[in-house]
Amino acid sequence: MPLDLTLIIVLSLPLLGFAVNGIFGKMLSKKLVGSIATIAVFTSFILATTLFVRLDGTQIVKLFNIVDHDNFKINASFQIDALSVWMSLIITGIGSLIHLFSIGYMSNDEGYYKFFSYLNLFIFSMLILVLGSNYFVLFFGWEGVGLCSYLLISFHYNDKHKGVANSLAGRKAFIMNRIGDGGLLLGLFMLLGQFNSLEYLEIGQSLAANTHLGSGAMVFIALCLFIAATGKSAQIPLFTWLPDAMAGPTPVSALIHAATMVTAGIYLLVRSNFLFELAPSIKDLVLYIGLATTLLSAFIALRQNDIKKILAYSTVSQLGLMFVALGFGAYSVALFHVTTHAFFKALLFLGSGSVIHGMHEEQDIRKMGGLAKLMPITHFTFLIGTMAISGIPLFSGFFSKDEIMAQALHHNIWAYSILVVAVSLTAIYMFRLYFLTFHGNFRGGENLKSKVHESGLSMTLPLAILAILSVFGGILNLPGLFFKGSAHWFDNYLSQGTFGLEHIHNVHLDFNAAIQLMIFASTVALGILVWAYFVYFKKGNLAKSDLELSSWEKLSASKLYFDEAYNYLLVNPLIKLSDFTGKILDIKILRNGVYAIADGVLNTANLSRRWQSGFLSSYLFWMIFGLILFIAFYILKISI
Amino acid sequence: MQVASNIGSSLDFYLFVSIALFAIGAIGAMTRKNMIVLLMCIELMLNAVNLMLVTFSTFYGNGDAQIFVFFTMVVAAAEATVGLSIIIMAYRNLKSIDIDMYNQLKN
Amino acid sequence: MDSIVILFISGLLGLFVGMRQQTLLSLIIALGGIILAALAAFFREAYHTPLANYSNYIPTPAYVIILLCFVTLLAILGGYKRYSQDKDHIGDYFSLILFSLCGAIMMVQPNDLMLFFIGLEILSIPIYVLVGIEKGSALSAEAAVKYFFTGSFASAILLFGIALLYGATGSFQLIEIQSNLAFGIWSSPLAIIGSLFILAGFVFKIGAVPFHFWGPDVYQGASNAVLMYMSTVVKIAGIYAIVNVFGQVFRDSYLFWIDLISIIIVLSMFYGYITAWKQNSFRRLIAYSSIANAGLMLLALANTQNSNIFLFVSAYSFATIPLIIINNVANSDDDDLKNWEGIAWKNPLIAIALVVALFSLAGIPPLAGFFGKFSLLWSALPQIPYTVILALIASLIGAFVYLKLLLLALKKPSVQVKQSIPLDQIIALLITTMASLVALYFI
Amino acid sequence: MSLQIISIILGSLTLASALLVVFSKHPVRSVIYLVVTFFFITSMYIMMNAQFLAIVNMIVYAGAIMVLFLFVLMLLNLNKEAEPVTTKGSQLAAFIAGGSLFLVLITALKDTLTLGQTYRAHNDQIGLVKQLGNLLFTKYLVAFEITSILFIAAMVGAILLAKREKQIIE
Amino acid sequence: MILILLPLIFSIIAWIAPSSTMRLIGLIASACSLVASIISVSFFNPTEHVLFDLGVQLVRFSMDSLGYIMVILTNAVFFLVFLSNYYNQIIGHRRFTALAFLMQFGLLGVFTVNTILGFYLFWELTLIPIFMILYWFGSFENSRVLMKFFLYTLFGSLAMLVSVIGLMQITHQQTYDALLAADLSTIGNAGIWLMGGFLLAFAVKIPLFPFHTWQAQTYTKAPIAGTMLLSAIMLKMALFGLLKWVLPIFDGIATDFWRWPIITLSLIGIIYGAVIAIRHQNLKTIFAYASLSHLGLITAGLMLQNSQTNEFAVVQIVNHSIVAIGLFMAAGIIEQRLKTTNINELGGIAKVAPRFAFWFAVLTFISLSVPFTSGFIGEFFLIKAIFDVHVFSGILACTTLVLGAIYMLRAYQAPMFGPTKNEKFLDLRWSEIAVFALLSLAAIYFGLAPKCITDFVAHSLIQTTH
Repeated sequence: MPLDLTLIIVLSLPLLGFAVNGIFGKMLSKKLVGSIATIAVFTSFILATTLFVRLDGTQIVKLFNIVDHDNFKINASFQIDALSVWMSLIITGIGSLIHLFSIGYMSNDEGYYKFFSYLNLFIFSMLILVLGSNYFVLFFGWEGVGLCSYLLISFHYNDKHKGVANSLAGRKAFIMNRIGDGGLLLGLFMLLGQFNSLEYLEIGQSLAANTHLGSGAMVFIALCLFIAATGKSAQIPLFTWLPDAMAGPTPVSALIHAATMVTAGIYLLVRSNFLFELAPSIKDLVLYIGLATTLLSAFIALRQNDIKKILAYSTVSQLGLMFVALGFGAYSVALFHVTTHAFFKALLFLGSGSVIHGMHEEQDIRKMGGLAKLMPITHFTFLIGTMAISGIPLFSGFFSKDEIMAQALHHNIWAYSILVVAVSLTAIYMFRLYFLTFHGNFRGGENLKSKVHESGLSMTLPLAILAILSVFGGILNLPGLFFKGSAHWFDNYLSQGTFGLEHIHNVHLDFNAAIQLMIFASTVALGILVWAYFVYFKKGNLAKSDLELSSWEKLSASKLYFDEAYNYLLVNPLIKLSDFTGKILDIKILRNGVYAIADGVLNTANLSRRWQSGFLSSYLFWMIFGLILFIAFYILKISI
Repeated sequence: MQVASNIGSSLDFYLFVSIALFAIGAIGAMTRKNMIVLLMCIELMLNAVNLMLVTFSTFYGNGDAQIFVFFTMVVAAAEATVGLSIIIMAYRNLKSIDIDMYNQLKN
Repeated sequence: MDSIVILFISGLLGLFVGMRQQTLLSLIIALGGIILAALAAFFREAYHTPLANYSNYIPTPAYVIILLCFVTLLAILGGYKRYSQDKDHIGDYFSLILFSLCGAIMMVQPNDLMLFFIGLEILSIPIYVLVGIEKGSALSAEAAVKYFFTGSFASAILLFGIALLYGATGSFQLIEIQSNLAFGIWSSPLAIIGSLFILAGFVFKIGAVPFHFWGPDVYQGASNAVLMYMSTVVKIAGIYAIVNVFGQVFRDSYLFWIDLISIIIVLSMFYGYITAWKQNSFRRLIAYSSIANAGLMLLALANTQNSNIFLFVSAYSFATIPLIIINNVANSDDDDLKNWEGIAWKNPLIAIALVVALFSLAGIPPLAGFFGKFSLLWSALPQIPYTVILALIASLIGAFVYLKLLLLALKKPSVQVKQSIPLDQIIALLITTMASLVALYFI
Repeated sequence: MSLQIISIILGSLTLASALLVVFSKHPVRSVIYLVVTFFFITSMYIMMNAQFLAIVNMIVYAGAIMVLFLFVLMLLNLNKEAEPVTTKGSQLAAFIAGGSLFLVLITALKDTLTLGQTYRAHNDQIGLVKQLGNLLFTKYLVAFEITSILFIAAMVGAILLAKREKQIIE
Repeated sequence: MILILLPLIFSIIAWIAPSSTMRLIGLIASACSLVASIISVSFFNPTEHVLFDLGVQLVRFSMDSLGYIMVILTNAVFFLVFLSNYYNQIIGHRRFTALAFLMQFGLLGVFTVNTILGFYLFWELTLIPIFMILYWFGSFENSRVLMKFFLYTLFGSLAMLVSVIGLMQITHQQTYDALLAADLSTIGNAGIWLMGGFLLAFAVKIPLFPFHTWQAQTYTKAPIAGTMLLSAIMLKMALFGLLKWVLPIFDGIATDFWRWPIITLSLIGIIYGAVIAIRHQNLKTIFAYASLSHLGLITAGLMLQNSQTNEFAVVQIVNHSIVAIGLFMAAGIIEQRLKTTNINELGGIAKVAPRFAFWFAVLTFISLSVPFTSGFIGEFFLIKAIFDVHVFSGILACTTLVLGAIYMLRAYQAPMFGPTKNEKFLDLRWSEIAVFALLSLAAIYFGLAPKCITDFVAHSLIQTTH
C-alpha cells in the first residue's frame, strides 16, 4: 500500500467510525457500535504499525491546499517521521485498548453511541495533531482534541446531581485550553510573519540556514508555544482544569487526560525543538514551570480522596516532570516518559475505572478498602501500575524517571533535589491510594459490598495488556549502563527520525553516577513502599475526614487554593467587569444617553409650542419682530 | 403745472411720511383688538405703500407706479370685501369681534 | 395665459352649474377645466425631464403649471366628499378653487411684479374664504380670521417691499429690475430692504419661521378638503415665486441673503419638526411638518444656477394629500390623533398609502420624497454645507414625527373595523401613492 | 419753499390723523379719522400731480370702502361696546416693535432719503387720467383684465361667507 | 439582470397570491432565486465584470465576483430563513413574504449596483421592509426601541447621503470604476469628512461601538426571522460597502486618517461585546453582543486594506451569516417552543430534544470558530493581519477566542444542560434539521476549502487595495 494511502486510511478510519456511529449509532446495537469504533481504531493501529515498520526518514504527504496566500501556502499535508509515527502508535494503540475497555464500562449508558463517536472523533483529531506537517494542521488537531475533550468531560450533562458540575468542568477545560490556543495562535502568527511558512521542515531549515539566535521573535514564538503547551498539558498556571476534567467518564480520563491529549503540549515542544533551542530563556522557563508543577501537584495529590482526582494530580505532576526534561533540552527523554506514562497512567485510570464500575460509581477512596479480594485482576494490574509510577526498579516508570533525574543531576543539582522530593511524594500518594483502596476493610457499607464485582473481560483484557506494557515498557530505552548493545534504542530512534533532534544529544551519565543515581532512586521508592505498607496497611491508617486535617493537609486537600485564587483574581473581576459594562456602561450610559438626547430634543416641543400663543396680535407682533430682525441683520451685515 | 415741478424737495419727506404711516398702521394692527379697526389699520399700511409708490412715481416720472397704486386699491377693495364678510361670519359664530376671543387654536 | 383663461371660464361655468346643485356635473366641469388648462400649458411649452443631468435646469413654467393643475385635481378629488355635502355651494367651492389656481399659475410665471402681486392676491383671497366655509364651526371662523388678517398684513409688507424695490430700480418688470440691480444698485439700501420685505411676504406664503404663525392655526381650523388644496398649491406657488424672484432676479445679491435664508431654513426645520412632536391634532401636526418642509424648500435658493425644487414640491404634495385624505377617513368630524390609532387596519389601501406617504415625507428611498430631498441637497450642499447638515439633523427629528404617526396608525386595534373609502378618494390615494412610488423612473 | 411747508404740514396732519385712527377708543371715530387720513393722503397725491389717483382715492377709499366699513360696524351694532382693554405689556411690546420698525427702516434708508437732490422733473403729466389710461389699456391691459378674476372671486367669497345658511338659521 | 428582479417579481406575486399558499410560495420562490444565482454563477467567469442597467441612468448594475458571492449569500440566507421558519406563524403572512422579497431585492441591488447613488438607494430601500417586518411581527411593546433602530439607521444614512452627494459633486463621477479612477488626493481633508459620513452609516449598521445600542434591543424584540435577516445579511451591506466602495475610493489620506480610529473602535467592540455577553441573561441578547464582537473583527480586518485579508474577511462574512442564522434560529426554536429566551428559566433541553442539542452544539462550535469550520479560517487570518500590523491589537483580538468560549458555552450549556426544567419540548422538525445541516455543511466546506471563496473573490478585490 502506498504511504499516502495508508496515512489517509489511518486518519479516515476513526473519522469514518465517528460518522457511522454518529449518524446511525442510534439504530445499531450497542455491541455493534462498540465494535465498529474499536475496530476502526485498532485497524488504524495496525496500519500505523506498518508505517512504523516502513519508516524511512521524513516523508511529507500533501493532500490538498487550504490557503493560497501571496506570501505563503498552507497545505493540508502530513509528515511521517519517527516522532509522529510514534505518537500515532501510542494514540491508536492505547486508544484501541481504551475503546475495548469502554465497551464494558459504558455498557449501561444511554449515550453509548455518542460516546464512541466522540472517542473516534478524538482519535481522529489527535492523529491530525501529531501527523500534521505544519502548525496549521496541528492547530486543527489541537482545537479538535480540545473540542472532544469538552464533549467528553461534559458527557454526563444530564446527570441529576452532577450534570451542571460536569458541564461546568467541560467548560472550564475548554476555556483554559482556549487560553493556551490563543497563545498558540499568536505564536503561529509570529511564525508566519517571520518565516512565511508554517511547515516544520521549512521553518527548521530556514532557521538552520541563518540563525536568529535569541532574537526577540524567537523568544516570543517560543513563549507563545509554551503557553499553548501549558494549557493543553495542564501546567501551572493553566492546570486546574485537569482535575475537574475527571468529571468525564473514566475511559476518557484514561485516554485523553492521561495518555494522549495532555501530552500534546510535550509533543508540540518536541516538535518545535529547533525554536526552543534558540530561545534559552524560555527553555529555562519551561524548566521552572515544570518543576513547580510537578512538586505542587504532587503535594496536592497527597490528601485528595477522590480516586480519579489523585490520579489527575498525579498526571499533572508527571507532565511537569516531562516539562522538566524538556527544559533541559532532553526531548527524547521527555517523550520516553510520555510513552511509559501513557502505559501506566492509562492502566491506573482504567483500573480506577474498573473499581468505580465495580463500586457503582463510587469514587471516594474513604469508602473503599479491601477490594483486592473482590476484584483480583483489577487489584493486580493496579498494583503494577502503582509500582511503575512510583519508580520501583525495573518497572517502566523507573527507567523513564531515571533518565529525567539523570538530566537534572547533570544540569542542576537544585532541580534534582526538587525532583527527588516530587518523586517521593508521587510514591507516597500512589501507595496511599493503593493501600486505601485495595486493602483493609471495606468501608462502603454492606449493602454496597454485596454488589461489588470484578469487571468483565472487555475491561480486564486491556488492563492486562497495559500492565504488561507498564512492566516492560522500560525496555524501549534501557540505560547504556547494562545493555550496551540495545541501549538507548528510543533515543536513537527518535533523534534519527525527527527533524532537529539529530543535533541534540542527551547527556548520559558516567557509570558511577548512573549507578548511584539508580540506587538512590530505588532506595527511595522501595523505602516509601515499605513505609506506606506499614502506615496504611499494617496500622490501617485511614483517610481522615476533612475536619481532622492538620494545616498542611488542609492545604493539600484544598488544592493550594488555586481555584479560589483564580476566582478571586480573574473570574470575579471579569464578572464585575461584565456587569459593569453590561448594566451600567451599556444601558445606563450609552443606551439611556441616546434616549436622553432624543427626549431632550423632543421635549423642547413643550417650550416651542407655547410660542404659538393663539393670539393674532402676538402673531402680528412676531411678524414685525421678524421683519425687524431681517433689517437688523442687514444693518449688521453692512456695518461689519 | 408749476406745482409739480418744484415738488422734488418734498419727496424725501413723503417717503418719511409713508414709512411712518406704515409703522403706525403696524402698531395699530398689533394693538387694536377690534377686528374692523384692525382691518382699517391694514388699509392704513396699504395707503402708506400707495403714498410711497406715488412718491417714487413722481421721482422717476414714470406712470407704472401709479397704475400699480390703482391695482393696489383694487386689491385693497377686494380684500376689504372679503375681510368684512369674514368678520361678519366670525361674528355670527362667536358673537364678538374682539380678536382676543379668537384663540381656541393654539400651541 | 391660455390656462388662466380656461380655468376662469370653467370657474364661471361651474358657478352657474352650481346654482342648479349639480354636484357631479360641477366636479366634471372643474376637473375638465383643470385638465384642459394643464393640456394647454403642456402644449405651449416643450416637456423637459427635470434632473436629467442635474444641472442647468430652470423650472419651465409649463411643467410647474401642470403640477399645480395636477395637485389641484387631486385635492378636488380628495375633498369631493366634503364639498358635495353642501349642494348649494359646490359650484362656489370649485370655482373659488379654480380662481385661486389661476392666481397660483400667475405667481409661478412672473415677469412683472404687478401681475405677480395680483396673482398672489387671486391665490389668497379665495383661500381666505375657503378656510371659513365650515360656517357652523367656531374654529373654522377663527382660522379664517387669523389667515385673513395675517395674510393681508403680509400682503402689506410685500407691497411695501415692492414699493421700495421700485424706488431703487424704477421698474416693475423683473428683467429690468434684474439688470438694474446687476448694474450696481445692490449697494442701495432701498433695494436690499425692499428685497427683505418681499422675502418676508414670500416666507409668509410658504409658512416658514418667523412668518409661520398662521400655519398651525389655519390648518387646524380649515376642513380637510380645503387643507388638501391650501397645504400644497400655496406652497408650490410660494416657493416658485421665491425661487424665481430670488434665484433669478436677486441672484446678484446672493451672498447677502443666503445667510438669512440659511437661518430661516434651520429655524423652520427644527421648530417645525420639534413642535410637531407634541401635537394632538393631525392637521396641526401636518402644519408643523409643513413649516419644516417649507424650510427644506428654501434650500432650493442655495444654488441660483440650478434650483431643483420641482421634485421636492411634487413629492411633498403627493405625500401630504393622501395623509389628509386618510385623516378625513379617520376623523370625519373632529381632528384628533387618537382616531388615527389602528387606521391602517381599516383598509389595505390606507395602509399602503400611509406607509408610502410617511416614508416619502421622511425621505426614505426609493420614494419620491427622497429624490426631492436629494435634488435639493444636491444643489445646496456645495453652497451652504453647514445648513444642509443641520437640515439633515432636523429631518432626522422629522423622521421621529412621521414614525410616531406611522406607528400609531399601524397599531393593531383590538376590534378590526373595515371601512370603505369613496371612489374619488380611492383614485386620489392611488394616484398619489403611485406617484410617490415610481419617482425613481423619472430621474 | 412754500410747497415744502405745505407738504410738511400735510404730512404731519396725515400722521397725526393716522395716530388718531390707531388710538381712538371708539371704532366709529377710527373710521372717521381714517377718512381724514385718506383725505390728507389724497392731498399729497395732488401735490405730486397724481390727479387720477387722488380722485380714485377719494372716491374708492374714502367713499366706497370706508362706507362699507362703517356699514359693517353699524350692522354688527357694536358701537356701544367699549373696546376691551389690552394688557399694558403687550401694548408696550407692540409700540416698541412698531417704533423700532420705524427706526430701523429710517436707519437703513436714511442714506437714500436724498430724492430731492437728484430729482429732475421729467414729465409732470404722468399722473393725468389720459396718460394713465393709455398705460392701463395698453401695457397693463392683461393685469386689468385679470383683476376681474380677483373681483369675481372676492364677490363669490363674500357672498358665500356672509350669506346666512338655512340650517344655521334653524 | 433577471436575478435581481426576481425577488421583486416574487414580492408582487406574494401580494397577489392567496394566503394559504404563502408558505410554499416563500420557500419555492426563495429556492428559485438561490438556484438561479447558483446556475448563473457557474456561467460566470470571475475575472469578468458584467455591466447592465434597468433603463435608469442613475442606477446601473455590474456583476463582479464579490458581488456574486454576496448575491448568493443573500439568496441563500433568504432561502434558509424561509426554510427555518417554515412552521412558524410568520411565514404564513402575506405581508412578511412580500416584504421579505422586497428586502431581498434591495439587498441584491446593494450588492450589484454600480453607481454610488444607486448604492445609497438600495441601501435605504432595505430599511422600509425590515422596519415593517419588525413592527408587524416583533414584540415591541415599547415602540421606542423600534424607533431607535430606525432613526439610528436613518441617522447614519443621512450622513452617508451627504457624503454621496459630496463625492459625486467633487469627482463629477458616479460609477464605481470612474470613482475608483478619480483622484481624491487633491481634495485633502474633505475626503476625510466624506469618508467619515460613509463610516458613520456603516458604523451604525455593522454596528461598531458606541453606535451599537440599537442592536441588542432590536434583536431581542424582533421576530426571529427578522433578526436573522438583520444579522445574517443586512449588516453585511455595511461591510460590503466598506470593502467595495469606501476603502478603495478613499484610499489615501482619508483611509490613513480613519484606519486606526476605526480599528480601535472595532477592537473595543470585540471585547466590549464579548464581556457583556458573558453575563447576559437573554439568549438572543447574548447572540447580539456576540455578533457585535464578531463583526468588530471583520471591520478591523477590512480597515487594514490588504487584499489577502479582504479575501478572508469575505470568508468571515459568509461565516458570520452561517453563524447568525444558526444561532438565532436556535434561539428562535427555544423561544417559539418555550416562550422565553431567558437562560435562567431554561435548562436540560438536551435531554428532551437530543437532536436539537446536537445541532445547536454544532452551531455553537462553528461560532466558536474551531478548526474545520469557516470561522476558523476567517478569524485566523483576520487576527493575523491585525497582529502583523500591531502586535498588541492582535493579542487583544485574540482574547475573543477565550471570551467567546466563555459566553458561547454558557449560552449553550445553560439552556441545554442541567436539570430539565421544561419537559415538553418538541424536537427539531425536518425543515429545521435541514437548515442546521446545510449550515454545518457549508461551514465545514468553507473551513476546509476556503479557496473556493478566496480565489473567486480575489479578482474583484485586487482593485480594492493599494
